[in-house]
Amino acid sequence: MNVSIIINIIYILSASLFIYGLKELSSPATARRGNLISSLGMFIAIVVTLFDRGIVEYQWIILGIALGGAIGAAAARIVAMTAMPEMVALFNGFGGLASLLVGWAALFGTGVTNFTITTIFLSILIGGVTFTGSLIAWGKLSGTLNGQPILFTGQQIFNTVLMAAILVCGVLFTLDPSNSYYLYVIIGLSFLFGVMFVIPIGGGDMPVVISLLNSYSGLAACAAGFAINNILLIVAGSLVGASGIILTKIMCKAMNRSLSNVLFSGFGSPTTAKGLIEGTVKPIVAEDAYYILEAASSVLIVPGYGMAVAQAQHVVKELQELLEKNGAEVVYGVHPVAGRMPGHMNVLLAEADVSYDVLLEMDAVNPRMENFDVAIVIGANDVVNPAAREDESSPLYGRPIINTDFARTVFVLKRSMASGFAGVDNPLFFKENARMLFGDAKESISQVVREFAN
Amino acid sequence: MNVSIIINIIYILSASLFIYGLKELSSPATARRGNLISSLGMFIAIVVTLFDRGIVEYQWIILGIALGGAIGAAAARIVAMTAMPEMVALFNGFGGLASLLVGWAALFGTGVTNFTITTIFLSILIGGVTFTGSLIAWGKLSGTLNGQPILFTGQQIFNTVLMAAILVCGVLFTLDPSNSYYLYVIIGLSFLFGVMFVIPIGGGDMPVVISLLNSYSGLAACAAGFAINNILLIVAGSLVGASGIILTKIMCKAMNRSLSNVLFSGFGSPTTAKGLIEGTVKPIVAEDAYYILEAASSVLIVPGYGMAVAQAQHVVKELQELLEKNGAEVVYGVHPVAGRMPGHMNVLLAEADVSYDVLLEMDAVNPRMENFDVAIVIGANDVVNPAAREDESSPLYGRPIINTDFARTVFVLKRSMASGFAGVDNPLFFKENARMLFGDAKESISQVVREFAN
Amino acid sequence: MEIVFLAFILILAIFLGFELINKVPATLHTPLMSGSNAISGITLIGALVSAGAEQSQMATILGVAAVTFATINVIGGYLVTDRMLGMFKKKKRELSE
Amino acid sequence: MEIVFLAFILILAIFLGFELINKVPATLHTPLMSGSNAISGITLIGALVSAGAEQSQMATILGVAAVTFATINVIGGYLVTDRMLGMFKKKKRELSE
Amino acid sequence: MIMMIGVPKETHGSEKRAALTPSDVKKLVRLGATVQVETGLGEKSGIADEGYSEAGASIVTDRSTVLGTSDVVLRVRKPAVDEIPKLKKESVHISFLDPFKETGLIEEFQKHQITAISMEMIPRTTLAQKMDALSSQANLAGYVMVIIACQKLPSILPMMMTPAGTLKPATVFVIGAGVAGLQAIATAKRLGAKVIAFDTRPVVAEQVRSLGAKFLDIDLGEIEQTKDGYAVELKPEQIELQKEGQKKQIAASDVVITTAQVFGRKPPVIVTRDMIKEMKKGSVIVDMAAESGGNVEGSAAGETIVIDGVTIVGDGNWTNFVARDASVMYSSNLYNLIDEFWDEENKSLKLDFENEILKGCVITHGGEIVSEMVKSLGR
Amino acid sequence: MIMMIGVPKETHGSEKRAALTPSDVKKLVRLGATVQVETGLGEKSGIADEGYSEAGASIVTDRSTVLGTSDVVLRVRKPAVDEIPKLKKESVHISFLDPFKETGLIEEFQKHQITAISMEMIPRTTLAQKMDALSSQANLAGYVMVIIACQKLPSILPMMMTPAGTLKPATVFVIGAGVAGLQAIATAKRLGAKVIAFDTRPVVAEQVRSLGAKFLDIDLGEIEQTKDGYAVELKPEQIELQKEGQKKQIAASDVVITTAQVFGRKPPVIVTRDMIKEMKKGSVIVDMAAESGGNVEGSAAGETIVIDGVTIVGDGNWTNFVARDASVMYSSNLYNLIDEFWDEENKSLKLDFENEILKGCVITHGGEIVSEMVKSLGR
Ligand SMILES: NC(=O)c1ccc[n+]([C@@H]2O[C@H](COP(=O)([O-])OP(=O)(O)OC[C@H]3O[C@@H](n4cnc5c(N)ncnc54)[C@H](OP(=O)(O)O)[C@@H]3O)[C@@H](O)[C@H]2O)c1
Ligand SMILES: NC(=O)c1ccc[n+]([C@@H]2O[C@H](COP(=O)([O-])OP(=O)(O)OC[C@H]3O[C@@H](n4cnc5c(N)ncnc54)[C@H](OP(=O)(O)O)[C@@H]3O)[C@@H](O)[C@H]2O)c1
Ligand SMILES: NC(=O)c1ccc[n+]([C@@H]2O[C@H](COP(=O)([O-])OP(=O)(O)OC[C@H]3O[C@@H](n4cnc5c(N)ncnc54)[C@H](O)[C@@H]3O)[C@@H](O)[C@H]2O)c1
Ligand SMILES: NC(=O)c1ccc[n+]([C@@H]2O[C@H](COP(=O)([O-])OP(=O)(O)OC[C@H]3O[C@@H](n4cnc5c(N)ncnc54)[C@H](O)[C@@H]3O)[C@@H](O)[C@H]2O)c1
Repeated sequence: MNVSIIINIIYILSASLFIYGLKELSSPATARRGNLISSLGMFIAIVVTLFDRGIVEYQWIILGIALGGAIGAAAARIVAMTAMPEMVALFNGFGGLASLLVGWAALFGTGVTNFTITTIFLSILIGGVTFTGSLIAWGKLSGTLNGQPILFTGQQIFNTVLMAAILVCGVLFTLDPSNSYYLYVIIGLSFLFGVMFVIPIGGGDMPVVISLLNSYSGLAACAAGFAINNILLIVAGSLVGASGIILTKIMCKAMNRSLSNVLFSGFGSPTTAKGLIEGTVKPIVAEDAYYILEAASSVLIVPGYGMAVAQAQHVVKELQELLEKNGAEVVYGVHPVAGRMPGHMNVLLAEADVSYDVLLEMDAVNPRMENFDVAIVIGANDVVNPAAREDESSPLYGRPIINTDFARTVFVLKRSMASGFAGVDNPLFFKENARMLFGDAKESISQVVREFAN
Repeated sequence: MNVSIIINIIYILSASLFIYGLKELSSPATARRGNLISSLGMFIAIVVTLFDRGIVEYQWIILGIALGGAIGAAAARIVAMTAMPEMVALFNGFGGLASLLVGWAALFGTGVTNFTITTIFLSILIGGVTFTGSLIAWGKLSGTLNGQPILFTGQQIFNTVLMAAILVCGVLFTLDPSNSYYLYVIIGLSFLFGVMFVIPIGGGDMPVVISLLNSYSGLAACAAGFAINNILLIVAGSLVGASGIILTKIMCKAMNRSLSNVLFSGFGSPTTAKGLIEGTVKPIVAEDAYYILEAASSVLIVPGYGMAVAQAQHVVKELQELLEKNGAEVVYGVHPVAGRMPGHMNVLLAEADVSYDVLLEMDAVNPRMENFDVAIVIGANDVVNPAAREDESSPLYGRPIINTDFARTVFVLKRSMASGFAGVDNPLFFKENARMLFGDAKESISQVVREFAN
Repeated sequence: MEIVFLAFILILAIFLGFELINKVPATLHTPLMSGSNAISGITLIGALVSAGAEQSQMATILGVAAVTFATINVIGGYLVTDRMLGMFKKKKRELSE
Repeated sequence: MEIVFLAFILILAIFLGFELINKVPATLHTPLMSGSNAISGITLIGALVSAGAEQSQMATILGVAAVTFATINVIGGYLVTDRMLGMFKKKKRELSE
Repeated sequence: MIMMIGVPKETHGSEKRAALTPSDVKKLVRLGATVQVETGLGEKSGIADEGYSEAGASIVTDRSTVLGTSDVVLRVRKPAVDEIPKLKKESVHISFLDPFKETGLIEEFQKHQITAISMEMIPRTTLAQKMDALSSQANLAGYVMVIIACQKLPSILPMMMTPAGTLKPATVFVIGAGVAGLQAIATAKRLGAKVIAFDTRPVVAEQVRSLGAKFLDIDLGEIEQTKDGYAVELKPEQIELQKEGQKKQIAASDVVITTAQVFGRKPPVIVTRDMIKEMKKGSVIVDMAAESGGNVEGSAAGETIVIDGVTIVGDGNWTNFVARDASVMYSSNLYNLIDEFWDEENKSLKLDFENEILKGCVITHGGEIVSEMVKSLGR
Repeated sequence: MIMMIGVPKETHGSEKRAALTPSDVKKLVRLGATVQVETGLGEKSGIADEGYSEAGASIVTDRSTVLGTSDVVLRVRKPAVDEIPKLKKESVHISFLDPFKETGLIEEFQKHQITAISMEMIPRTTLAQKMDALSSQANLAGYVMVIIACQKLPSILPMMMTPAGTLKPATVFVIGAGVAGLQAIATAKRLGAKVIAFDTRPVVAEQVRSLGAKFLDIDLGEIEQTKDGYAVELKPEQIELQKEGQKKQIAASDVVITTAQVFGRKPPVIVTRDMIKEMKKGSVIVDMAAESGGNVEGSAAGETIVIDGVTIVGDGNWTNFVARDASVMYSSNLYNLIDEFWDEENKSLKLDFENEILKGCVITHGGEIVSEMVKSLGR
């Protein structure tokens, strides 16, 4: 058996490690190990490649690796936890650029057929788009660029023309690969296209865009693999390409949006409510609520009239039991005027057989509010309205409330942004630590309960 | 492009169809279409193969296809619905045999290397095991053979020796492929091994065995693919091999058994309870209960003391709502002495806010019992004990009961086979249409409810 | 080199096979088994090549036998699966009416 | 013929990629993205070959640049992913203590 | 010969129940019997004479006619001794009888060759459950006792968190969780009280919990129950253990409901005066069996009294508070009894004295005491 | 100068509530007030004098001392007119007053320069909810009315499927689902009754359903409610529509509870004699406002009567049945009121007459009628 076969067998192993790693990455319990496994796959692939007969010059390679490794490691260490997404965007851009370069370099290789040229073109195009697209995404996320979507009249037409131009250049390039003029134009146009692709998208949607660009960089690697005839590049690239698209779709679903809506609507710009209330409303889906609850060790449930309307008491009890089984302490904070009659909440909670021991009065929960990991406000509104504390002009001013806004995280379960009995807006919904879980309370809690089950 | 490339491109298409078909086969909504897609893949693969340059003689092929097609079609049409599993076993056996023959035939091909010989050996071995193993499974299932596990002392040793013999022959054969003596011995031994593999397993476990053998026949095809250097055989064969193993594991899990327990324990023989009670206890898991409930259009819930003990009333209500949302009619049949005090069930069901309109008396549900698709007995026992109707010697004889055994299907939710207040055995559990969903009633129903959610 | 490709393909197909079957309701166990059994009749392709290749008489005989058996597997397998699933479908349709 | 094999491999890998990511909790979206981004740095392998093959100076320059960028992607990607997941792990462990 | 079933009005002043309801009259007529009822039978439970006549009974104004011409006489309470002679000879008389105490009455039945069936002696077997009037009435009593307690208590049972402060849920302690006790638990639980229960039979703990209430664990050593599900009498030292264990719970309770009974014996005294003293003013104790001695020291039969600021309800005859439903259930018990032993062919009652149920509940027949239990007591 | 708060005993015969409880005495003392209570204040609601003295109040035997030396006098019911002159001049008097009817009383307050605060006039704003005694008492009344209905009804509320037949759940129909009505709905629902409710204000439908009860839909055309959440009076033709719509429901109900009121007006008559005639014998009607006219034709103020076999409960003073809890809530309302207007520095009550709450509930001050509402009525 010759070296090439050995290398390829190792490549098979490496591909298996990537596959297995990806699989493990998609489940919380195994994610970290998955990442390790996948990096192991990468490591052996790199090492074995260095034995390739074709590689004769090592000094430059060592230099490149050392430089790149140092930069990458430093960046990964230094970056602030909150800045990770933009860092990923940057890395991704570099990956795309690398594919572009590999494709380009392949031009100088031996045995360049029509087919190879096509794949070279593809790897340059996709690599270029990924590169500039990722850079723009990085800029928008990090605040270097304005997060607002940039839209201008004729954008559609411009992009169509751009695409056509790329296509034409591609054909010309394939016909005459030695003419580097086309090559440069293609590189330039693909850079431009990457920019055009991302600017109309709002900063809030950048994670989706990055995920999509990540998928592209996989495809670029795949195309480069065809160009230099390397199976591992093809396998790993197409794995990333396909799984990236699925991930993108999943992310869109979690935001309750379609991919085309994300890409073409100019949505997703950070919004600010009018009036005194400041901040952004941050919706959350049941699945994510579950992940936070799952990690919580003390939970406060604040029921209100909406729990009664939804008749959600039974599922609330179920949630309580699941949280307790999960090791969390659960108490209810019952505001004296919650609901529409005195003792309204008591009637319902007794019906659901919630033990009296966990029903606490407002004055009992407020002093320890800071210690609750999560406060779940279930269809309550006025009784948790911080305007009663903060806003002298509010008709609620002076009324004691349950200060859920002081809890580490607050989930507010209601159907809309509508106000409660008193008809006043609620600044709680806009607080940094608040997450809105929209929908009928019974439905929402059932969903969370189901997440616990899975 | 030459013919071979075209053929192979069609093969890629065909493989994709197999993959997609398999995926669709695993979900109820799309299963039938999946089967169709997969058969389409098969069809184009066969047609395109006939264009293979290598194939020069068509008359024999036509004969073989016509004969095999006629037999297969006839068998598939004639077979009774209940005999399908054994028919699958038989088909599977033929598939194994075909792989064996293909492997054998490959011996006469050109370019037989060491590697090819090894794969030929594997395809013969696995094909042979699949063949006889499937035949035995067919015999046990159809009743042609005794369903009891056949165990004898020294079985382990015998099997070990057998395996060693096969291995030795394999090595000898690889070293001297022209010596057909080894070949015949290998065929014989693999047949014997197939028999030995299946006889210690009880008739009740045959479905699992068939699934495993199905996986083997995939592997045999895969090996044959290596032997004759055919990618499609490799892809399709390994797909079936791998997915078959997963399916086998899933089936074991559904029976609450491990694969090794199935294969080596001699368990799974049809059992008969002692005394008057006849039949087998058929456990069911929540997932399957869900599939039956999902298809039911009228459901009767019969609560008993166990519902009270489990405090399952709230989840029962939830199940009711889900069933109703699914379009089913749900009523409760409340036996006058269910529970431990008069009106016990009423107290609990009122707590869970079950509408009075759906609470029916025994005399209201019994006449229409035949029309209920499913009766769910939740922690009731004595009040649904048909011995009260059938068995004059029973202490319950003469007491009116809710005749859930007349419903199309009965689910009995309880923790064990224990008896109820009256301390007498319940023949209901052994009836043909009864399925036991073991576990705490609240847990069990929660699980079913979750299935509805997914 | 071919062997490398084949091995790659084998590995990928095996991984894919594992991934495809994730969660199958029990009602589908038998149809799925039967349907994938029909796919394993792909060995028919190999049989066709053997039977038609005119390598030797023995190979042809073996090939034809293989074709016959494999065809039984394929045709029977698909048809039986379809019958099973047909029953299933009908039950569901009844309900929705 | 090689192209057939490659195509087969491509198709299988794409199917596999689709199947692998079934249901990912939102907390894992970013790490998963980052982790698979690191894998897409596999282009480094290609870069190595280009850089080391001594085909032409241009190819070497391009190759070395590609190696540098790809390495940033690979090393940075894996490390960042690990950091993210590390946080996640810790939070869980805290709870169980 | 068609069987005549007669129902006289109840004579006991406070008794509001009727032994038979129109719907069961209808059923009896359908069986083939003739039914006559005394006028005004259902008045106190809200059933007019027309109800009966519409159902097919004849309304008779003369009480002695009802008594004297019926083959089967149905009533709720035991008859006055002086009414026995008025009964038709060899007729069947079905009612509560209190046979262990009423030896004079039994003798009179014997003398007049009446077949006397005692409803409290229906055995507690699975098959006899539908005729078990003790259970059906105890069940309603459980509900009634809680309603009465609510009415006497100067506070509410449920918890209420209101702008004017939080009202704690009342604590209800139920001693003896048989049929009545369980229903009391269920009712108090429904109203939102904190419910704790105790019983000497260990099997009851699970039943109490199945209603969502707490069970007070007191270790009394070994405890048995009879095959009929009745409790056996505790040894004196066990009673002491029980009292000790309950003391704290009683002091902490707003309502105590005692239903502890041992079949055929005087109920044990469980709540003593010093325990009452420890209770909050205004608390309520309901003593179910006050009329036959009671579980509470100082409780007065048929009366509600206040001791140390604690209201002690010993009214008894609980089901009269829900006379209509109580009549429905009792009447249904009687109908089920008759139906069980009805001879379809001859359209008459055919008592098979080998039957397990009749062996238990028939006290006298043909001038003899046939009940083994009553006999053994007589000796 | 330290503020003296005094609480005389209630004089009305049937009144069991106390205006102040020991725990609120404690709180007042903590504010810096001195509290004196007349001896025997809490007797009827189960609070001994010691309770008060332990909490820091002085027990005074002489009633005129309490009245004459207190800067603030607290009570439940309106005072007798002849007690006004005994009050300290310029003192504050807080109680229910019925200011629309008691013009004589108001004049007397004016004459003696008393600042009279009427608890029924506390506005129904969000901030005043904790002082709203009408609500706190109505809430308890809702519970009590159901308990009383249970006790009068000859059957049980919940459904019961038993060996002796099935008892159907009782149907409870609640007319007027304000504070009291909602609590009545909740309580009846808890007990397992089938509950239907009606109210003229459309917003109530959702509230009724949020308690798991049914709402009876009757189309009355346009309906409003005041900004305080009170109902407006219906037009005569609307009342007729309502009656028509409810007729069938009333006939089908075992218990009817009427709480329909329009603030400051005589309650509308909703249940008429012919409707009562259609009801089952033994059914129960509870007329919450019987004392001020009532919703039921023929209901007697303060009495329980039987018309056509239907028991009509018009007892009134409902919260006296749960006097202890009612006292707790009322007392807490009073404390919240004082606390709201307490001047920390001077340790005294400081009434700011521009305050929205006081604008509503202060009737007289400094010899003048200051309440706009009462004034507008006087003209
Ligand atoms: N307790 C009493 O005695 C009494 C009496 C009268 C008035 N009040 C007043 O009522 C208010 C009570 O406060 P609160 O916080 O309990 O209620 P609230 O302020 O009225 O808010 C209730 C919230 O529940 C949400 N909701 C309604 N139906 C829902 C459903 N099916 N699922 C999920 N959410 C639902 C509504 O938002 P969406 O529409 O967006 O879903 C609404 O904002 C206070 O202002 C109090 O003064 C109380
Ligand atoms: N209604 C009355 O007034 C009254 C009074 C006294 C006696 N009884 C008698 O009680 C009986 C009532 O009949 P029934 O059918 O209601 O009850 P049952 O015959 O006593 O059976 C109850 C069944 O529930 C199961 N169970 C217990 N806990 C459970 C849990 N947590 N989850 C799931 N299953 C659980 C038990 O089986 P596992 O242990 O296997 O789980 C048991 O077999 C009758 O015989 C009646 O005569 C009735
Ligand atoms: N087999 C049947 O079908 C059937 C029919 C009816 C009743 N039963 C069962 O019979 C049992 C008894 O019924 P009952 O209510 O008529 O009994 P009961 O009225 O004789 O006694 C009431 C309860 O008091 C308890 N008790 C006795 N001494 C006590 C003490 N010192 N302290 C505390 N509790 C004490 C008893 O255990 C019993 O639970 C019930 O559990 C019931 O389920 C069975
Ligand atoms: N803003 C607050 O914080 C606050 C405080 C207390 C009460 N409230 C609200 O005020 C409302 C009224 O309270 P209340 O109970 O004291 O009112 P109430 O006692 O004046 O009236 C009782 C009920 O009778 C109804 N009614 C009037 N005429 C009727 C008719 N013809 N038929 C049927 N029903 C009729 C009214 O709509 C009301 O619901 C309640 O809904 C309550 O929620 C609000």
